[in-house]
Amino acid sequence: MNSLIVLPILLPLLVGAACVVAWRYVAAQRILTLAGSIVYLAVSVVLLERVASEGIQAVQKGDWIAPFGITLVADMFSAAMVATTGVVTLVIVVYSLGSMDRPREAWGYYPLFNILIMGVSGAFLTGDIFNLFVWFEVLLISSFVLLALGGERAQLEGAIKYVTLNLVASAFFLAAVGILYAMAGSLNMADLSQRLGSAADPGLVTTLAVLFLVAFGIKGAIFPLFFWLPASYHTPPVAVSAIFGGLLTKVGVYALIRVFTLLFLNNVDYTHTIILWVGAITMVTGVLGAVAQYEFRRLLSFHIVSQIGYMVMGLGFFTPLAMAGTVFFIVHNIFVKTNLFLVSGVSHRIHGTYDLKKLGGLYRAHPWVGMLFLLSALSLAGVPPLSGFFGKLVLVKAGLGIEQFVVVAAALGVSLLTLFSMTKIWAEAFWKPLPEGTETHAPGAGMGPMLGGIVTLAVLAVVMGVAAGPLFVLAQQAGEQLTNPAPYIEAVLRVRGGS
Amino acid sequence: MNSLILRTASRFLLILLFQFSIFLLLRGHNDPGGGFVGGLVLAAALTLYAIAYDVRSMRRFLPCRAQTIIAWGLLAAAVSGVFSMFKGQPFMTGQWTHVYIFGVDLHLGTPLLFDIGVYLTVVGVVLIVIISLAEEVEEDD
Amino acid sequence: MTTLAFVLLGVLSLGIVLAFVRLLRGPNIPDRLVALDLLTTVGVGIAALYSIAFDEPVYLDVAIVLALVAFLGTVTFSRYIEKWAHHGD
Amino acid sequence: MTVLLWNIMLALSWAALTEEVSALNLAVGFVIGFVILYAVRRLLRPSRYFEKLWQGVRLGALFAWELLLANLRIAYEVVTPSHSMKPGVVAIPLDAETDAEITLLANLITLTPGTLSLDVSDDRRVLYIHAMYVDDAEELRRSIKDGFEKRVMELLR
Amino acid sequence: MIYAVLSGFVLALLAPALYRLSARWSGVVFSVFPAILALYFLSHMEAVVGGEAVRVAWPWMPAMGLELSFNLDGLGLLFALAITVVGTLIITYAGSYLHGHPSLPRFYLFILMFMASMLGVVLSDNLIALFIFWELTSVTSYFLIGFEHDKDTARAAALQALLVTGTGGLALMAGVLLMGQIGGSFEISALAADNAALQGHRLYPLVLALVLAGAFTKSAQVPFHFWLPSAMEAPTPVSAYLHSATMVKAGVYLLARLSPVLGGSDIWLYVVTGFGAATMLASAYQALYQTDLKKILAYSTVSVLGTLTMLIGLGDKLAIKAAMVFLMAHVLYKAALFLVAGSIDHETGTRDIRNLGGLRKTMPIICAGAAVGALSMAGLPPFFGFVGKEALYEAVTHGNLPVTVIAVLTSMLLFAVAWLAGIRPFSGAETHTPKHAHDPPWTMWLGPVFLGCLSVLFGFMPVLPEKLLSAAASSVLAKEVHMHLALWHGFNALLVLSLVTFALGVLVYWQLETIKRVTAFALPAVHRGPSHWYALWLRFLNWSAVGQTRVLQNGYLRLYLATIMTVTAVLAWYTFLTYGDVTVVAMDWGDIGVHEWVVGLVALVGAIATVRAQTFLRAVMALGVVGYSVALIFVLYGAPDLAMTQFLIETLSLILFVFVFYYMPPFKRFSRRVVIVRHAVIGTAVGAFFTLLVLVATSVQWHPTISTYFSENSYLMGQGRNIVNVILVDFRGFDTLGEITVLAVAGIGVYSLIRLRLGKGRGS
Amino acid sequence: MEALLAIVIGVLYASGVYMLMRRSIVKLIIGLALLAHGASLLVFTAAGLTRAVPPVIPYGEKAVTGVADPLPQALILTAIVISFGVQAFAMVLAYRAYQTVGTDDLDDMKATDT
Amino acid sequence: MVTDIICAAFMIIGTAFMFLGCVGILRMPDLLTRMQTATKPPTLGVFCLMVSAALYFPEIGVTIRVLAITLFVFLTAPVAAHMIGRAGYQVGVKFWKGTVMDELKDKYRGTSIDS
Ligand code: NA
Ligand code: NA
Repeated sequence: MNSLIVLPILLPLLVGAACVVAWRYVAAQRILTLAGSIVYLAVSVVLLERVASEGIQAVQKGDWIAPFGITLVADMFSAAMVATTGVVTLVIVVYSLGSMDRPREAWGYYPLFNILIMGVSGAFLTGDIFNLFVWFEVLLISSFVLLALGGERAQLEGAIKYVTLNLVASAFFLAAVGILYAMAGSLNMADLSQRLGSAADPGLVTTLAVLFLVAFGIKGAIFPLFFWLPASYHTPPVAVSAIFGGLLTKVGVYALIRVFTLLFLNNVDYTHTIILWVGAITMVTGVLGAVAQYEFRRLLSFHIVSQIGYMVMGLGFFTPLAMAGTVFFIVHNIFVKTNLFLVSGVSHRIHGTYDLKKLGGLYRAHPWVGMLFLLSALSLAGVPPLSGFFGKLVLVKAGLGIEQFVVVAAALGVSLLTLFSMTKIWAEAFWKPLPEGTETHAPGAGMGPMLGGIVTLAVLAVVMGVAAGPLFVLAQQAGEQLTNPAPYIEAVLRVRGGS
Repeated sequence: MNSLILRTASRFLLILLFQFSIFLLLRGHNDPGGGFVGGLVLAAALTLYAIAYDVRSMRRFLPCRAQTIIAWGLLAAAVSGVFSMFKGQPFMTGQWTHVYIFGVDLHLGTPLLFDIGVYLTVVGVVLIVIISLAEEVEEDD
Repeated sequence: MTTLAFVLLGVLSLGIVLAFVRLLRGPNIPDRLVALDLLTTVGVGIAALYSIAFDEPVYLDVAIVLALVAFLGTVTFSRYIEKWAHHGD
Repeated sequence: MTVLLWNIMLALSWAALTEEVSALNLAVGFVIGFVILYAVRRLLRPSRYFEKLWQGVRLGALFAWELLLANLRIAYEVVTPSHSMKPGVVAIPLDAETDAEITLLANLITLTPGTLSLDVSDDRRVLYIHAMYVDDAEELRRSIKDGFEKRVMELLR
Repeated sequence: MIYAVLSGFVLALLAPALYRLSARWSGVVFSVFPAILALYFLSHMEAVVGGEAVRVAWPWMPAMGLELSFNLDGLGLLFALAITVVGTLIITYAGSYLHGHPSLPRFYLFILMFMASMLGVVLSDNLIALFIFWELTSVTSYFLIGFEHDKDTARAAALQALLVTGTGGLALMAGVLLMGQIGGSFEISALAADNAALQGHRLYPLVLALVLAGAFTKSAQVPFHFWLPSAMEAPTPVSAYLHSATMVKAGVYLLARLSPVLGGSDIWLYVVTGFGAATMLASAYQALYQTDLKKILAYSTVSVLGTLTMLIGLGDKLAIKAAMVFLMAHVLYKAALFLVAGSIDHETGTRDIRNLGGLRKTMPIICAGAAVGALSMAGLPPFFGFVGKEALYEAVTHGNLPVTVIAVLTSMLLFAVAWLAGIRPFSGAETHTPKHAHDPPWTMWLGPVFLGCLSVLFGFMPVLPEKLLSAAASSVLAKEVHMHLALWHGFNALLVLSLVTFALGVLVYWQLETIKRVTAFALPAVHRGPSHWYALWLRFLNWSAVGQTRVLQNGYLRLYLATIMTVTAVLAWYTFLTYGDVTVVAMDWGDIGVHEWVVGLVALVGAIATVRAQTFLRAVMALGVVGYSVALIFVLYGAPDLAMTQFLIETLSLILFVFVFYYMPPFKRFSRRVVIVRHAVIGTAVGAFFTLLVLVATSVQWHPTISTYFSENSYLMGQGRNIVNVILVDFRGFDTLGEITVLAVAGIGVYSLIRLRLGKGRGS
Repeated sequence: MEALLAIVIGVLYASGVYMLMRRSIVKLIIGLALLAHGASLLVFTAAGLTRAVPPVIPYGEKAVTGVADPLPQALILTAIVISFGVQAFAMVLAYRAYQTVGTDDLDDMKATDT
Repeated sequence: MVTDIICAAFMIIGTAFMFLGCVGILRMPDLLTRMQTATKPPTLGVFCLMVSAALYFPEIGVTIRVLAITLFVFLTAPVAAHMIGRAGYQVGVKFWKGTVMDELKDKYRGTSIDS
């Protein structure tokens, strides 16, 4: 059992290191990475199954009892995130095989990618607040490099903003952890949950909560801290954009949810109200940003912000139903957002541009690409019976349940504008006749793997809709766990390592 | 434009500091030191050498590419934690053993392997950074 | 002995202030560099006094490292100041 | 060099025997060991160890003396309000040839307060030093050549 | 029944493949499917008419109350038949109309999907399921309206329809969820059975408003009606299907379906009736001004939708009966007329009535179909439209006078409109048209003729649909009703009213231009208004989006930072001052030794010197001083490992600084003084907060720290004396593993970033 | 001493934040370095200071009390090394950006936003 | 007892030399004279303090470390001084007005840098 929780972290590390050893042999790196991501997916699915059937799993790294050692915990939320990561990773690896350019492959793309996944998994699985910081740094530095790899001007300019603002967030995060330790004397999150619950000065806990909110808020790209995201996400190669846009931003949201469901519960009226309204404003500003864009990936990038607002809003509602909806929404969004970026890569492959004004005619020439795009785009906009609808449905229901009408109205308005901008992409890139002067390339080799990845995720958007019932049962489990920390704490603090 | 005095001194210092770094690495578990500090000292010594001579001369000391050192360091650190998993214990549970070589009782454990991994990684990283940058600058000399 | 070490620690601290003033005043980069070098050397001395004052020899290890880095830093800066000078030609 | 090792071994044995491992006791052990080794030097293979060690000690003594003297002079310079110094850069022709010789010489010069090795000429024939009291440049050159340089070359050749 | 609905989706997905097998006769082939469905629904007729509802359910998302539950009652059956029968005709028609169109396979895909969705809407008993199908109709109609997507206008119309119905859809979603939440179930039958809880709830007005927003946008009620005429960009089969029999009727269906749940209240009465009445009159009036055949039909459709809405709003037995009859009549004639319009367009190349005339000679069969449709629409006996109109008059005269007046005026206008659309192109002299017209193939006249026959048949024998319509009305009224329909009611007030209507209608048609001139002043209000608002709204949306983005995402990193830091400072300070407790802070200045003062102050002055440094090297040196001071602080407080690491790292950082910035230009002073002051203030606010936080943290310790454990077990269990190192490599070795990974990646990153240059190379 | 260090930390954060907001990319990196110093000093100070007793178990003993808290030290060590790596990368990034864009003025690096 | 006195004496002398260096760097008029005062007395100071530490801790480990530090400092301090001096000279740092001669002038022509 205990190896199961470690593997999602260890496996990418080993594969990544092996790829560095095989620095000159790109083919070997490809095979290693592909094999690694297949195993990762298998492990993550088994883990999810285990958590679903046996409840929260925890393992003490190094066999040091909690709260002294570092605990790895897989509750439903974590396990779902890891499984999602598994799927997306495999898809992106396959897609990369077809789309990544040779120089980047030869200069460390695969090792970096693996380490990125390692960091993401670590962040999802750790039960220790400082360890979370470390995994954040792991995924950040890998993302820095992936973002800048290639050194094109736009990449560098975007990367500077991305790096700077994320490092600021890290400095805040570290400070917050330091203060937390100083006052509460522990780093284990389950332990901290108990300690903060009985803290002598709840006001100080609230202050600390706000500091965490800012730190994770920057990393998660909420209003008004999101600037780095739209500035950078559209600059690297599309596979990188996809993993960033799909997966990476959600880690910040994950952390936000984790600490605000486990640690900072002593002044929910204040903290979660801020979160709620910030979520609402985030989704509105994000979607308005998207409306203003005429570049495929920029538009998608702004939508990331908007949908993060949705997730944060769910946290702000903070009911079991809302949390279940949030989890469902996050998983859905990872698949769908990743896929939209992947589709943008196909259109780029064909017409050499991401500019919607220069694109066109894709529907007539490549109807299947059009259909695949639609599945994801409509799902993103929350059109039934695709995955996005159900996330939206649950969140809206949760919001109505606690009569947050204004926020719900904003959420619904945002989903309309999302639909609006998705149809903009559709109308411009797919429906509109190809403008004069835009060149067309033969898609060439590599289109197979690219489409393979896209089909997988598009099918998942449908499957998540059709099978929303059973999947939502899992999400509900996650929602219950997130709104009632007792089982989490028990799983962490009671469990001794060993098997 | 290089200084004869500096060169001569740095040759001597390299040997001295290499030894010192290993000393720091090995005793780190019981006294201040350890993989980080040891690795940084060696890296500093090599950096000094690179400054006194040039990067190309410094690279002659490396058995392989710097990134390979990094990779082996990472692997060593990661693998040190895997042993316990074969015994059914959680990842990174310390395994200790006594080894008798030439009548000396060596107390060896996976944390030491881990520290060696750290040491190698630190050395590799500092070197790769220095090499990249120094060559970039030397290009223009 | 400890008391003496404490007193001398105070004296060296004052020395640090003096060197620091030079570091701030310059006027040239090499002047500042000398001050920085001196600061680290005084740091080595402080480490020695500190280990006596607190009966804790581990600080001597810190002294070695400090001596090493002081040298490394000074050498690097000097080299680049020279390079700078020649680059300007 | 074997003899040096022997000497160190003897010093350590001394420390072990007396059950006191301290700097002072080790120094005592070293001296005692030296005496013993000197006494039995015929049993050993021919070695310049004793000569070299002697030269080393002499160089050390010279250096220590110069060091103390010059430090005091500088102390005087620093604590008195006026500057009585006459600084200048002086070129010193070198007889020392190897890297080690030149470096050791230059370092010794630098360590001695009042003089500072600035640079070695590209052909390694001249050492430029900065001195705080250049009353007479020739005198300075001579004192260095007869002092440190001679001793260094003795020791290293 | 689940299969009946869902098979449409499966078939839709297979359509492109099936198309290849059928090519030439694809329309006929695909029409078999709705025909079979129509037969299937007909087979349930007896049971349904007998008062049994057929019900099946499949749990989709039970936790959310979402079940795929289908309930076939009278209302459902009426609509299902309309959908499938008209669908059969439309698909047959489209096969010829769009013959050779490159996107024809996808047309089948979307139209079949649309049909299935529509069936889902009218058969679902579960509100969420209904909503899902509802949304699907909006989305599929987007693709159908934008079918000719090479045209800008088609894309714009598709978007307009989607946005308007989508907005309503979202309102409906909220309404549906609230209904379920308040009513405790999402099953309409369950809600209808106990509507008191819902209608008595304080949120009832909100629920109603939300649901009505959905229904009104979908059914194109004023002022949301503008999208429907624009949607005439769609190919004619689409218009015929969506905008006569199906999609736009969904709103009416919803009102009918939910009237047992939400209806009966005063708000319902006034709002629904009011909107309906306004719509019927306003759009009938607008129809007069149209010259495009399809637009005329579109506005008349809107008018009918208004009529139906109005009737449902009235909600009494007569009104509901009238609504059902009128609805059926409309389906029959409007689909026929659209198909006729399509055929004319197809054959002559134009739809402008000003250019059309005398087609009776060249297109006799079409002419016959058109005539029947138009006369039925005009409400003339013996067509079914007359029966419908009679029922309408009967209902409104039992209502109130204003409604009656509006109904008569509307009927009068529609009379003229019917003439305009259905008679005028065939009468008079032949005109010159882009193409020479003749009757289209049978597949294209089958629809109008079949529907015309039904209009005539039902007109003569209204008893035929009587049972079905009774069953439908029963569903709406939630009680058993029986209606008796007859062509001839005897000579009564209603007949007089009809005659007046005809007379006025003839007058209007005769004096059309005069009337248009005289009443033109009212046109902008109803016509330009809403679509103008839509355009304005789009422009505003775009403007605000661009403006907001330009302000927020301005590209200036320092402004981003300033924003973030200001937010941090304000939020943090506000929170602390509101909830925090400053009295916990205990500052002790007495215990600081001289050397400590010095080290601390050197760090402090070093930081300031770094900021104030005029050159790069000075800044780096000052930074080095800060770093060394920090290391010295580590020395002073028992952290030798840390101090060593800090010394080494600091030095290596300085070296890197020097390496990297060797060629960088000298510092420049870019910022103006005011900016500098502003930034200094922001920095100070943030810094002061951290000072405060540290003071608080050092004064407060709620719980003992866990580190005692490390001190106790480091040697015994961790086998090491240096506790920090044991923590690093054992207790928390996982952190270290991550940490060296960060280092490794950074190293590789530097290497790759320096070496790999895919851009244009060095710019400088 | 905590009081003095708290002020030092505040000044470090303040100057770091200030430097981040300069237009010169070099100053930006320096700002990050200051921020990193502030953060590590913060963790160190907040956890409480113990003078001169390093957390090392003396030879011959099995446990120790009254030493400086080892845990924050380990955390800071980790954080220091991490920020070294990250900063090294950030520096090179800045350098490459300067090379590619041709200026160190951040105001000339906003093409990706607008 | 004797050891204690020697130890204290070394400590005082060492500190004095270090402090001397600090005063010197502030007082001396130009770079090279500052270096004369700032690099050498402190080196001697380190030596004295190390001797003092070696006497204070009667452990072989400390002795070895003291030896290492001393060796290291005596090896590196002059090299560092040489490097700074050379750099200063090359970048053309101005000499004190009382400087009597410069025989290195021919090798480099000083380049002034922005400091
Ligand atoms: Na505290
Ligand atoms: Na660590």
